[in-house]
Amino acid sequence: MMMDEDGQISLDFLLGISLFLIALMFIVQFIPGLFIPGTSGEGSLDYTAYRTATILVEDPGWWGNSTSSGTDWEENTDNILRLGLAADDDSSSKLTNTPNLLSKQKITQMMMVNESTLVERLGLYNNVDGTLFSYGYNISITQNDTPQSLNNTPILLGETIPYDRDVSKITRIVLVEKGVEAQFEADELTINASEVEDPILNVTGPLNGEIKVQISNLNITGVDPSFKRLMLDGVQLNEGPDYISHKLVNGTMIPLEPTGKINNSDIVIFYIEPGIFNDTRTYELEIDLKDITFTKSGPPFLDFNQYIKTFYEPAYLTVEVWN
Amino acid sequence: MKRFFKDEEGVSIMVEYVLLSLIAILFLMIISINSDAIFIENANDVVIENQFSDVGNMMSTMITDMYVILPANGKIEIDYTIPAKAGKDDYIINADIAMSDQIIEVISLTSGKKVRVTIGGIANTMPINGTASSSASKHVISYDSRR
Amino acid sequence: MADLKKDSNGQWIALSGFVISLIIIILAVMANQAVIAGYHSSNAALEFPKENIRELNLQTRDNAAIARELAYEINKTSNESIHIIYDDLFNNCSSQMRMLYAIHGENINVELVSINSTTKVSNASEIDMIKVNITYANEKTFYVAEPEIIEVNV
Amino acid sequence: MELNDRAQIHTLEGLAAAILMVITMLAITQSAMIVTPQNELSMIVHQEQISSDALTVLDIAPDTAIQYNLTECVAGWQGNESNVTSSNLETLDNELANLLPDIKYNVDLAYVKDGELNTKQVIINGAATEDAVVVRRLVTLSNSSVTSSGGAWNLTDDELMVVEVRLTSWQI
Repeated sequence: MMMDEDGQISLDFLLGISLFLIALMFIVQFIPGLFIPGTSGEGSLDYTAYRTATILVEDPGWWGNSTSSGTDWEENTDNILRLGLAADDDSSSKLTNTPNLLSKQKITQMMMVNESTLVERLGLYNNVDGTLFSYGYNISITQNDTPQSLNNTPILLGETIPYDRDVSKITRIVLVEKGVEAQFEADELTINASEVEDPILNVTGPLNGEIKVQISNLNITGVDPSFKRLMLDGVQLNEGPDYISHKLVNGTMIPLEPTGKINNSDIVIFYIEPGIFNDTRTYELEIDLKDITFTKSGPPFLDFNQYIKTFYEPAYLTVEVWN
Repeated sequence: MKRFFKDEEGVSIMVEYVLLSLIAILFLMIISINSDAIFIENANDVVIENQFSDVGNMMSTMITDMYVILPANGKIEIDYTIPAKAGKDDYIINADIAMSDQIIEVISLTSGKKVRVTIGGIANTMPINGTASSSASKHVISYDSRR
Repeated sequence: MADLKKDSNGQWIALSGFVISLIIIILAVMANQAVIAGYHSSNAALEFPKENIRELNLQTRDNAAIARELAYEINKTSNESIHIIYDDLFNNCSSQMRMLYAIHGENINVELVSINSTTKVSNASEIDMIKVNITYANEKTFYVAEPEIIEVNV
Repeated sequence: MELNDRAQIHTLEGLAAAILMVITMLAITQSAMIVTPQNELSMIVHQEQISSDALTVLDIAPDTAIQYNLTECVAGWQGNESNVTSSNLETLDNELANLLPDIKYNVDLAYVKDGELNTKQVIINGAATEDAVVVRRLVTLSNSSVTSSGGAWNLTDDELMVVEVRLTSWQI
């Protein structure tokens, strides 16, 4: 009777369920964390990125040794205690009144800080029982999705972002110092008496960073008021690689074509690329215009450096961290 | 009665029942012996680690955010809430080693398990110290420039 | 039982029922834990009114500078002392800020302490250093700066 | 109990089912879906941070950074409330759109006039979603800043007005 084949189905079931239960227990026991989502690292990385970005953007940093300290760590790079990029006009107080406004010198110095100092000062590591494991990180300042350059080096720190890993990312909007700018009224500009359409500026180098020249209230005297070229010490600069010209018409920027007419309400703007005024000497920058005249004659020509102000542009600071 | 012993109709059911019960009992025994390890300890460990790192990150983030607005003369006080237990452990938050190591530690009182969270260089400028126990009824971080 | 032993199909139904209920239980447990993970650190960042406190401080600085400029202007045509004019302007700004913060359940107070670095009560036309007491309180946070020193003669 | 080769298919079926179940469970437990609640919170943190950055940057911008800073934008307000199709602070709208790509936002102004609190909608880009965040920033206007920006705040010469710029933003 026991050999009745009907019963085997039940035995199969018994065998099956015991096998299954054994397999299940095996899996549960040998893969810890299987039934708990996420690992502890993931959540903490979001806030590691958050804190790093907060310190970089909202804090001017700190340096100190036994005798003195301050926020001007960019000038005391041997004793950096904390890295922060916010510009600060009073280096003795700990905070800045201009969060989100980044100092160029601080960014330059941060690029030169060595890897281990950077990781340690920004807290980009995990401390497991006293042993340090540094996180992978990538810090960049971008405009229109391209890294900003500073002295011809892109502002980009850390490693390339792995695509096979979860990356915690935070983006902050900041203002970065791009270079210097000077705004002129047309009647302030000086000319050589013989060439009334070509104002000349004396520019004293070295000036690194971008240079923005802005001229308003132009005096139109002919039928084809237009821009011809920029000359540096008698040598023509190239539109494109050396500079870009624009006119500002009612608040909108329009590229300044050589044939395009300039109205007297327009503001003419030149962006001169970094590296043109690199040497320590005085350059003569000549702006060749047509049918636009100036009255004040030199030499001495107008000193560009007396008019300069730092100029900033919005950019994105991105911090990415991974395990 | 004789008929009762001779009748073999129910045997296979009987055997099946016995076997099934045996397996079920065996399974129950294994589970009950290991249940603590499988379902509580492992899970507890992961939960503790998650919670500790959460709490540690909360402290560190709060201190960072607080630091960037510290008044030159004045004070800040922040009330915060943390879970009284992580998993089934009481724990303490220890910030006393922040000055030297730039870390905040969250330690379990029962198992000694700990998670450390970094604070990016703030402790150099602002002295950070103190411990907080999860079972306390009120938790405050305070900073006073005049002390 | 007698039917079951002959029918090999139903067993799988029973087994899958068992497995599915197991999975549901596990999922429920996991969903609960997932909500917990990262909750406190997110709250720290969301609840702490960092920007509001900083804005209170920075806007007070702005107000101090704007009020100074306007006080000089008004003083030219008014026979009030510049000290009183400045006081009025600044306190007016402060009470407006107080109302604007109050809608968000935040209780603030900005109080002018002194407007000059050299003499305590100033009738002098030179306003250089302004001291104010700033307090901020919401349910969880208390901030006080007393005094906050603002240099305005720049 | 004698061995026979019947019912073999059941064993295979059992094996297949077991594998299927293990795979299902692995798929469920390893999927990112489960950690979503946490990511959602940190998304909101990020959202709030970047929105407040946008206002901060506009507010602190020196003359040489952005053409019209927050104060100038607000000072130029003509006093009209916005409806769904038009925004009344176009410069501010453009600047915010530049700074916050992929983010939609509405802007309200709140101010105290004659002891009364006024709230006006000035930029409307849609209905805010449930996870929208609100950030705010204050600007102080005087008659001279209003006049130079061509606004219609109607301030007297000895009056200062504190205006709250309230930005409600959400992810598209």
